[in-house]
Amino acid sequence: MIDLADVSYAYPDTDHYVLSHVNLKVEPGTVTGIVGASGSGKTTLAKIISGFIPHVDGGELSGSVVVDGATIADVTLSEAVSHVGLVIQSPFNQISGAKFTVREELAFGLENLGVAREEMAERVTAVAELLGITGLLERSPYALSGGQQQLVAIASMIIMNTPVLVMDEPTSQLDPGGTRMVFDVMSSLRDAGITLVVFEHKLELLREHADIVHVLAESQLIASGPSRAMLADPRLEKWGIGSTRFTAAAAAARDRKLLSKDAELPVSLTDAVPEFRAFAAKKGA
Amino acid sequence: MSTTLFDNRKSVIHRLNPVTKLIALLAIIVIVFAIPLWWVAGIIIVVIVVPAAVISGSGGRLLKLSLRILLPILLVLFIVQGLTFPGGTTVIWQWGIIDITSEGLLFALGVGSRIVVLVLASMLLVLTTHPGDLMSALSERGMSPKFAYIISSTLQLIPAFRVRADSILLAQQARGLSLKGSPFRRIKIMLPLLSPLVLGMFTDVEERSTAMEARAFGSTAKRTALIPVPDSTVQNVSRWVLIVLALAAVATPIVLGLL
Amino acid sequence: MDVSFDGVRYTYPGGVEAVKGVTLAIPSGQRFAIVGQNGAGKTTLVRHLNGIFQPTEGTVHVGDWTTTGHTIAELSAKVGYVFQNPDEQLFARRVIDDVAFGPRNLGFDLDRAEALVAAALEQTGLSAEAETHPHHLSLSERKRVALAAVLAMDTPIVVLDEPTTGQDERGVRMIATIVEKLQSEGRTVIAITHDMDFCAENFERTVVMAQGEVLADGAPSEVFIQDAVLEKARVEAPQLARLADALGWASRPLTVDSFVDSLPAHRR
Amino acid sequence: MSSTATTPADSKKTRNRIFIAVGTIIIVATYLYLVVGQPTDIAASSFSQSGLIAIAGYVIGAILLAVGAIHRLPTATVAMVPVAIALNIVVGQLVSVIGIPVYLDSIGTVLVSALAGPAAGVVTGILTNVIWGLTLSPIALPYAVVQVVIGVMAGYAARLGMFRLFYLAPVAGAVTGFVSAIVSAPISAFVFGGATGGGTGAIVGAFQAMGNSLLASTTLQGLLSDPLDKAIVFTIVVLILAALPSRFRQRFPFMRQYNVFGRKAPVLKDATAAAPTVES
Repeated sequence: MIDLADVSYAYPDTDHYVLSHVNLKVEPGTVTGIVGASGSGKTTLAKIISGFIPHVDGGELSGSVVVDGATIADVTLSEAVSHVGLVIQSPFNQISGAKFTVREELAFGLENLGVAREEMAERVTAVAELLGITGLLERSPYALSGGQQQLVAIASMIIMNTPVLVMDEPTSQLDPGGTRMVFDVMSSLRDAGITLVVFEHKLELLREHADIVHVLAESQLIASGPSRAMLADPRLEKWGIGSTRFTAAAAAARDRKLLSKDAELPVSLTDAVPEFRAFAAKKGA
Repeated sequence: MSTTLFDNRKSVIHRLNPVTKLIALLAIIVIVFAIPLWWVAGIIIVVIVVPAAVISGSGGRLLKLSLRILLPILLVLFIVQGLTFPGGTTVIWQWGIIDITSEGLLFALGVGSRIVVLVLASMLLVLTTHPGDLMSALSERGMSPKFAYIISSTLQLIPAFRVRADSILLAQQARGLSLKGSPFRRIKIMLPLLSPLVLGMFTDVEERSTAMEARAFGSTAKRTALIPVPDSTVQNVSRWVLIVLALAAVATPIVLGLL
Repeated sequence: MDVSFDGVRYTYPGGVEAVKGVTLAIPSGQRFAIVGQNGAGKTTLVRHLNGIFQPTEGTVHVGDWTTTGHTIAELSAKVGYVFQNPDEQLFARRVIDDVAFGPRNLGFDLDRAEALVAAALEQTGLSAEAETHPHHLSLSERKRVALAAVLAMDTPIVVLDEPTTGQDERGVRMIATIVEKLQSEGRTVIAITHDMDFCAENFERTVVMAQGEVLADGAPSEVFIQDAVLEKARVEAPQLARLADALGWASRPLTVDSFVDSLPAHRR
Repeated sequence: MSSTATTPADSKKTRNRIFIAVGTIIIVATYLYLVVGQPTDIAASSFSQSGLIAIAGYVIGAILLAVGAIHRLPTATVAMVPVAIALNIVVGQLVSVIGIPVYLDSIGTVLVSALAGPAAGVVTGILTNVIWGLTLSPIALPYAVVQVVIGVMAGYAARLGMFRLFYLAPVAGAVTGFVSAIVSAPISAFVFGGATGGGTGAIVGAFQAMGNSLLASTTLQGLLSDPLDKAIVFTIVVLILAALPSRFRQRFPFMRQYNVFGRKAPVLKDATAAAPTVES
């Protein structure tokens, strides 16, 4: 669904490569998580996948970017955005402001494309239902909580019917309640057949919702693997990403020979409970 | 959540097609300026503006808001022109070196009556028309969607801008910035206040434009609208009648030789 | 410097009562954290400390001052407040000038100001960026500039509003180190946070707020065991406390070490 | 923000050029008609007709200019205009509350003109007054043309490099203020009879008492305040430009093309090799 081959990029007027020789393959209908320390180039990569680099930001991009069958560099931005949608960090900036109710806000993109009225109405209803925001449709987009606003922002992209959706730290400005809302929506989107790429640093939630995790460090996608194995990888410390306390506790227990060396390290609560249950069930040494 | 003066009610006036109201406003303005008789403005106020305001239910707010704008202007107009109108010869009241001329007062009456119509009628339009509806209606008639975007989003941005300005003021005071002092000092403290405001809002622009592009704002397709703007044949006919009336008003003084 | 809230209520001009009778005494040198959902009244409460809000009812004491009757600028000599959004305060063309803004406003002499600014940049890991334009830095770095700007004011009380949001692992650790250092210098640290692990590992006292009221007050180990309170405040316990709960333990270890230490005891 | 955004078809380009040309001609013609064919002031009837011509000519001209200009703006600029308008209005209101004898209600317009060129300035200018009319007072609407003039002049000042040196900006501002005073005078005179506010009305009265015509009086009154106001505005804008991070400034093709701010600031993160120590 997404195929980045040997992609390197430098912003305009700089000779410093933010990304160099990046390779990424994403299977359709999966949730891919990308983690990286601050300043590792997450936003840049998000913009490359979604076509804003090179179409808007310019700069020097080499390698090939193919998303949903389209070679991004060869199509116009308008075409690129019909293949892949981008949800930015701040819902405040994602909302157009041109509309005074959530219902019209959701339709903004479809109006721009000239979609017929009946079809727009249907798609608005369907998307609102999918994200559970039907009750907000008549409210002002600016009178919502941060979490609700982010759901509206995501809905406003989903309605564009792009098969691929890129989310750049969609929960960074939300409280734990809002964060849960957004992550739960990711799973329903995957069930609806959308391919998701999520840039995040909330490791426990990423473990629960992502299929594959890639690590962005030293201007490359330096490692990847299934979410549990990757997020429990001790090298994440070195790359400035850290680990959950579940992983840290299990690793410490392993060091003290309380857990078996072969046991896979847990990342989330759900991973951890069986590991430690098994330990408790074993007879004392 | 926006800064508009829109007074949300369900009257007939509120439900009119915004373009009908806009054309009515323009016709009224053309008529009062084209026919230079103060009582024409008076008749328009009594026969059109006041009844419309009463029907809309926004009359109270209209009166309050318009008075606040009009009172200082009218006061200055009558005093200044009454006293200093260049063509004034007939002195009707004198006190020391101050004379008030009837020509001056008549001139002020003429100008003042037109200003009153201008303010009352446009205020009524603003009070009874949601800006979003006005934009949809104009877009339907071919106005660039960029205008609609800019106007609507500015209206919603201004409150956010104010909130941000307040936070900045607090944040800098919390860093020991004192607001007291000489006028020169007060100008100097503008920098730590204005600079984060401008920087923050303008750097947001990059994200906002990215989000807009992602939602096909750059598309060249013919736009559609989710919610149709209500219209009727009666309104369509009235719009043409209003346009004809306005043109007639422009012709009247020439025909009657008033010029 | 001691701080106390005495029966503080605050009603916004719009009529919303955000703080409904809070009484708390925070002794000098304490590391004190407030947790709770957005809208629980946390920020409104702590903004009373530097006079941004004056209580509708009750009093707020900072040292021997009552905040009523003192301006924000006056209180800034005692209470340093790091706002959540750094972009609402950074204005200078160089990081170093922004950090020096506070000490200059407080009228420190040049030598002292220079020393404080250098120390603050050092602690926040920004010494190498002193000459950079703040807006050429990442958000997490800008947040640290805002923190440095307050550290350089050398106030006996430091308030941190959501210090860890947008920070990566390295940034969170740096902030934890700063909290510890501030306490070792005898300064009071008051933090609002959504990051329960950060709270559990770095603060000696935690208050849970919901709907303008204090629901629980005590050491994190005492607070994060009160499931009913956490539920009511919609606060999730720290990761290890949740794990201990799921494993059916009676205690709630909060650090990796204490968790692993109590592992053998829970073997059947 | 590159030129690849949307390139309108050539026929549209021609149409937009015609809009801009006709709009400009109408505005100039309106002013000349009102000044040259100035009514005698005593015949109130022709005076009122002049009011109509002033409003109609200026409003139609401004709308044509804005319509012609808006099609040239890429999305990135369109997204910036609301911020600039909000800046105009919030600062303008703040100043009127404080009661300083200047307006400072065009900082956003001038800033946008400097960053993105005259077309962007024109759109910002006219829509500022439309929004002022929608939110505060309809009195602002007839004056939309004045902000248009400010946008155009500031944009060309930027192209000519007036923002490269700190002392040139206020000069360009004063010139802009001079032109905007001249352009706005017929509105103040023929539509509002010189009475747009307490202080300004009194000054108009004083000039009239000295034997000037109403139009001459409103022109003189404008010349007393506008050049100073715009000189301050341009100076503030130059200070803001200086405070903006170079990376942000470089994002605007107009800024790069005409080298608006002068020295080409390095875009690379300033290499701070030497260990910095505090220097005041």
